[in-house]
Amino acid sequence: MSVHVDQEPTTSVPVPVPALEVRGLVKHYPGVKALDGVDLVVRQHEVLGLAGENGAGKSTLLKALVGLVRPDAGEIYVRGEPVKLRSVVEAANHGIGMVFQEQSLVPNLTAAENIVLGSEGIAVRRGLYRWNAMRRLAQEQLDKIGSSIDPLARTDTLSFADRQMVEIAKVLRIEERSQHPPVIILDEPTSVLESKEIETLFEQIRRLREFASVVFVSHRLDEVLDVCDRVTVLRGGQSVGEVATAGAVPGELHRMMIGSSGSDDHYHGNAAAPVLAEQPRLSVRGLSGKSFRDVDLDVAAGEIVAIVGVHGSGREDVCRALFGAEPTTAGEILMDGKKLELPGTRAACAAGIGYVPAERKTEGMVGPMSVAENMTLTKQKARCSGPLVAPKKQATLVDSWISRLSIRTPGRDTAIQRLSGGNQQKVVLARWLVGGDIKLLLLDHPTRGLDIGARSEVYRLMRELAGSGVATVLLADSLEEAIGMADRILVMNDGRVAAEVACPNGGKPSPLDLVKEMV
Amino acid sequence: MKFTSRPAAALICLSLAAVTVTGCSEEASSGNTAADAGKCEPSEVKLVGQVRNESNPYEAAWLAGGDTFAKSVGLSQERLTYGGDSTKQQEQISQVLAGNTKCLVLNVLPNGDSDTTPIVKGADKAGAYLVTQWNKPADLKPADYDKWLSHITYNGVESGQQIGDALATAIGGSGGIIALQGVLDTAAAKDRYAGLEASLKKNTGMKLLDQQAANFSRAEALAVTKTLLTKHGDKIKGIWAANDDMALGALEALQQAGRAGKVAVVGIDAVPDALTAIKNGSMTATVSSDGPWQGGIGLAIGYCVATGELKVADIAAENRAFFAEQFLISKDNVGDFLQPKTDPADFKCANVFNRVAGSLS
Amino acid sequence: MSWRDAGPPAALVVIFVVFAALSSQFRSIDNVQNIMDAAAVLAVVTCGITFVLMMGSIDLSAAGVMGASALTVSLLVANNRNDNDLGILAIGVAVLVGAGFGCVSGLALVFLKVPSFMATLGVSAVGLGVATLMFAGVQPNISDAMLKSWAIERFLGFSHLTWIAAACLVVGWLIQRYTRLGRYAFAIGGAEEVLTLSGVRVQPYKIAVFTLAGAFYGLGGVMVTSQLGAGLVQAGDGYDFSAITAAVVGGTLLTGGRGGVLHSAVGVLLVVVLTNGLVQVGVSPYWQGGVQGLIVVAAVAAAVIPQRRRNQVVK
Amino acid sequence: MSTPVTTKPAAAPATVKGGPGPAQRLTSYMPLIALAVLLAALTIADPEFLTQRSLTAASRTAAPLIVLAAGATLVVLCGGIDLSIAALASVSTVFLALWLPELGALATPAVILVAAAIGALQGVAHVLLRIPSFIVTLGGMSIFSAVALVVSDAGTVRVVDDSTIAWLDLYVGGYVPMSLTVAVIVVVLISVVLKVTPLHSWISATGYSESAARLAGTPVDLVKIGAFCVSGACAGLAAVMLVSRQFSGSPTMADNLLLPAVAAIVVGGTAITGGHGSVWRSLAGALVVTLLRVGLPIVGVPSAYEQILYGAIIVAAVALTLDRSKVLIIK
Repeated sequence: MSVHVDQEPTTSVPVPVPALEVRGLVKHYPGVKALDGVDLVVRQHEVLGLAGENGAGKSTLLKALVGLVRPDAGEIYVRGEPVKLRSVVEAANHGIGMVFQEQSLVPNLTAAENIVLGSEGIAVRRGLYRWNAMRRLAQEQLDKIGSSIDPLARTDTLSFADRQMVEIAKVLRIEERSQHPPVIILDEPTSVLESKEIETLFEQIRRLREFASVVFVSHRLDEVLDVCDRVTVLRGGQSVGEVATAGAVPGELHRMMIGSSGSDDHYHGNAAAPVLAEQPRLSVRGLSGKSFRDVDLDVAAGEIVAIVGVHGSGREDVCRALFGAEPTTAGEILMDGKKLELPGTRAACAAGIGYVPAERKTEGMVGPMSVAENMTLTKQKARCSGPLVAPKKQATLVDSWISRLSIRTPGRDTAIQRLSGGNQQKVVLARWLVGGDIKLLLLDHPTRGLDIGARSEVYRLMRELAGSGVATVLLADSLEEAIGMADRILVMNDGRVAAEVACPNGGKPSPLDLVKEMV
Repeated sequence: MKFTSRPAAALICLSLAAVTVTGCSEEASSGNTAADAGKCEPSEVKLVGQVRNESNPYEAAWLAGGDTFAKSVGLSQERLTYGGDSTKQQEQISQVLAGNTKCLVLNVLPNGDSDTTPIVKGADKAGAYLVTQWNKPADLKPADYDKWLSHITYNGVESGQQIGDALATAIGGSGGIIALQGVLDTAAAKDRYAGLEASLKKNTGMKLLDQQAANFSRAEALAVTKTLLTKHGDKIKGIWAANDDMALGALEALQQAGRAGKVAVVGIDAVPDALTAIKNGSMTATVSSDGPWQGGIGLAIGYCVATGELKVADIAAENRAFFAEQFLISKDNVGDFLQPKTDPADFKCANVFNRVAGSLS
Repeated sequence: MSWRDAGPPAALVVIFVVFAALSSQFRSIDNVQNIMDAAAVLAVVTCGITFVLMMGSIDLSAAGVMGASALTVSLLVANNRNDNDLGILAIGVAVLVGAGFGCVSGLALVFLKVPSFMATLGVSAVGLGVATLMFAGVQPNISDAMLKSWAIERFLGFSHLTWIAAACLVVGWLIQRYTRLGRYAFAIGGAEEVLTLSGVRVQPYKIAVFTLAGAFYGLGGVMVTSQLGAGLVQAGDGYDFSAITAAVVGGTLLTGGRGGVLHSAVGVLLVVVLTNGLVQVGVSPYWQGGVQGLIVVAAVAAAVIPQRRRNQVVK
Repeated sequence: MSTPVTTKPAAAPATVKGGPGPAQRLTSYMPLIALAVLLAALTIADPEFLTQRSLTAASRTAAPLIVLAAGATLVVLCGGIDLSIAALASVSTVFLALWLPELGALATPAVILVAAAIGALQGVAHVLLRIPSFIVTLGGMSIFSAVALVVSDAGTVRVVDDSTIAWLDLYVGGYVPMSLTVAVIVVVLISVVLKVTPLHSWISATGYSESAARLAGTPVDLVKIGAFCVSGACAGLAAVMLVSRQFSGSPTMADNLLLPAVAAIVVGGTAITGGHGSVWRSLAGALVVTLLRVGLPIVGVPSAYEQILYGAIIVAAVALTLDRSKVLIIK
């Protein structure tokens, strides 16, 4: 722990009691210590920023604050009173509400219903809906944040940004549950908003401060500094520092987030220089699809190319299109100079393309199936002799990869869902390696939700693979990750490639260079 | 999650293979060959009555008749119902036959003609006394079997014709009629319809406008009749139904269409509701078939043979498959049938063939 | 109402026009009355099942529940089996019996965690058994004037049953639109987890939805009894699958969260018009079921094809 | 689209230890336990029920149901459902009865092949048109019934010369019905093939998480079509068994086996949502259901109570055998 915030005893403070206080919160997950004694103070009528790398424990902390996660140790105080938060409702009753990063609205209900859901108040009397009252109620909430959405529009017809507004309007209703000023938590609210919308949101946040406390979480440090009064930095499940935003610069925050050792340690140590062959291994020309247009992309064997862009930039869809999981309308994909037809994922697998999806739990792995089965799911030939599964061959193969990637598992027959996130991800990666014919790896947020140790192992693995001649397309979790890992970076904006930035060792661009192309 | 471990699976495979390879396939040892006819004590006899379901008045009355007979000889009847499901009927029969078949008496209503074959074969192999009713393929004859004592049915052609004629009279000799058929795959439905065709030939003024299957069901008859009523409108002067349940459904349809009393309706079976309808004039005619008697008589024949009071060899050939007596019931004679009465004397071994009205050709 | 919701009504119009062109009998007033009468019971049953389908569950208990309620009502109104003559009260009791069975399905789903497919299948068997018990060998014929008049008396050309069905649809629509129960049923089908996250306890609503559906089946059983003039164990035969068919054809998704009572009403009309039309134009009764099956598949395919995606999960 | 926030970290126990706990092991043997308890209860109700002859008859009865359930289990394991099996079996009995006079011994494989092809066709419709399997097979159910009615002219087709299928009515070793032997061979065959080939992985992956399976390059579409194809073939085989037992084919012969077959699968503990389960479980489930179907009336339960008991026991059995740790939301 480098910088620690001193906790004043709450009893003897002349200043008002903090709206929310967390002391020594601990939460273990199998193999991961998500929270390792976090302390946090949210004062009344302030906007507190929460910064930290992925895996620093932000989302676990937030979930603990709204009763979705029960901490193993530590206390939570609301206005000085110790509380146990066992559900979202209890948290709401204490005046704590959260706008979820992954939206939590019922898609087939109207915006108004979503806003009042769970605490309909006057909108429902004796089980009967009073639509007018509900519309008024919802309109009031929307007016508070200055949104002009029609309250009776179905939620799934709204844009992502509008849904975010609905979500904020919904959370603000906790005011009515508690006579005290509420604490509103905003988890990555800006990730999909356009700059104008972000500005509106910030106005809302500043307005919220009049009657509430706000916890604001964002990747974008400039935003955090812009809108917050104070920032608490998390690292490795601990609070490592606190910064008043007046006069602070992003660099300072960033150093605190990644620790004294600096970011380079995670990413670098690029042993092998890219093998720049005559022709690139993957060559994409004019690829167009539903959410992207005219994408050109070359990846050489041994090269790591990162694609960066905000949510909605289309980079995920490009990645899936390269794997045949998303239809394309125009353009061609060349692999080692040969044209590739990708009607489906099978063809991509056969062509030596591998894909690690961002949603590991639902798309990357099959939870109840064993490590061995998950690892050999794609390259069945590797464990078969003829059409039959050869149990011995499979055992040898799987065990060798378990030890090569140092996957911590009780055994190859353990269900993969019992492993920690990092080990799960290694199994998913191994799936593409066991065949020995991998040419191109598409990594969609491969380190999402992993702790630092696991992440650096994944980085090491990526390096090794690149070293062995595998071409890699990386959709990084953070700009820093992209800069650290990539040899070249493509910036995508609104479905097009906006810029291409060389990223050699020793000549790395700064995140700000990229950001200006992104928005 | 494996349900069986690999060794267990292997073991099963092996043993199966072994069994198959040795190829010792053979016929199952058939039941109690020693159980000669007439060796049973009355108390040893096991009586089983099987019909489609108890939720149908006619068949419920059948089972009640069986109970009455069983009580009269100090036994009880095991009641089986198979819900009109051929598969389930076979399953039940084979399960019953797998029990003690020495003095087993079965009185069965097969679901369809084709269901009779496996029942007869099964009972014969197991050595149980069997009486079937209503349905059997024409070429399957009780006389060819030892333990299939008799097949009882009503002359469907005759009854179909009788009510057809009654209908013709009721509509004044000319006009359109519609016909509601029963389950097509039953001898009863086919014979009755043949009777109607004969009647149509005879009463040339009567025109068949349409015929649809309503599967002996009141609800289906209601729906079909309603549709046909709109299709043919006032041209319909009479409705011929292959059983009373359908006739009653047709009556409801007429009532709903506001044409009650203007269209003559005939049926077969003489269920209580139909008799009431005939009495109050809303229905024209039906033909008696006596459910309680059928339920009792099948058991009675079996019982008599099992206890030795009657010898299979002594049963006259024409009594091995016969038509039972039936009567056309119209408003004139409905009073005689309103109170169903089972005469215990009918079930005396000497009288079991009293109601034979003719041999099945 | 999006353009997708317009599909089934458009199909209804097209099918109606085609049959009307093919058969002059089909377009007669009598036949339109006949179609509406034939649709009455199915409409009530489908109305109930729609709420269950909206939640993403399934309900196969209609046949058994209807049988039990048919026997209940026929034994409680004036009849030939006993001296009861409860009149309208008997109908209330029968509907309550239906609701009771529905409640049992819901309880089995929520507390025993038995998938609704199996829970309702079991309840259906129990319902048929209870009905057979009450039947006890003698068919109860009803002589209650009011109940009998439902199927016979007409108001503005349609039988009372048709008006009752229409009223049920209105009530169903009001429930769907204006009650917490209806909206939550809709929401449970949309995103059950979100409801939990918003602090809504979904279990009571699930039980209530099954209970409501059961009440509709109970009324359906009463209506069949009125039509047939007698209480039949088989009163609900076939209504389970045809109600699901009608709801699905109308645009309710089996996965829940889409559709509603009005959709189902259109679906019911589609199915009934089709059945009636096929008879009227003289299609062999053997083919009628097959044609219906084809049309169901085609209807769903037409609804699904515009939004096909790669990598989409279809169960 | 809004994605719900997962509230629970996917059932991750703190200590990572291999092997299922005792409770879980018990759940996986539940179908057998249910079978034993039911048999015991029937024996108590009527001691004559537990005789070799009676059990032989019951197992012969169970054979078609086992085959039907085993085939449909594959579809359920893939996450779908096949409501057409019974109607397909019915139409197959008609085909078989019609073809036997001409084709003789070849009629049996011909019928199974045709049924398999029809099953595969449904699979193709499901996969290509992206229609839920419930709807495809519901439609299939009515279409097959219609075809059966038309082909047979709504009547029963009698089999006069059943010599080529009579072998199914023999008894192995005098006690074990041949049809049961064939049914068990089918179950063994399916489970062995699944076990020794990648198919098991593919089917489970498809059933547990179709999108993950697809992104892993699993031939999801082919696996599903294959499952429907096997399901169809099993329906065809069940039809052969029925014809050999009834000496006839009829357009509605197997129709009443649909719900028992689905019940057998679920009572066996196979999750109706897919992924978790096995054909062995369906074998046990089919025996349970058969005992309920024929056992209850035979031991003298009146028909009304028989239905009530059947309903209650089925629900209870599912409540017991379902492994809820594998299924998160129960619809």
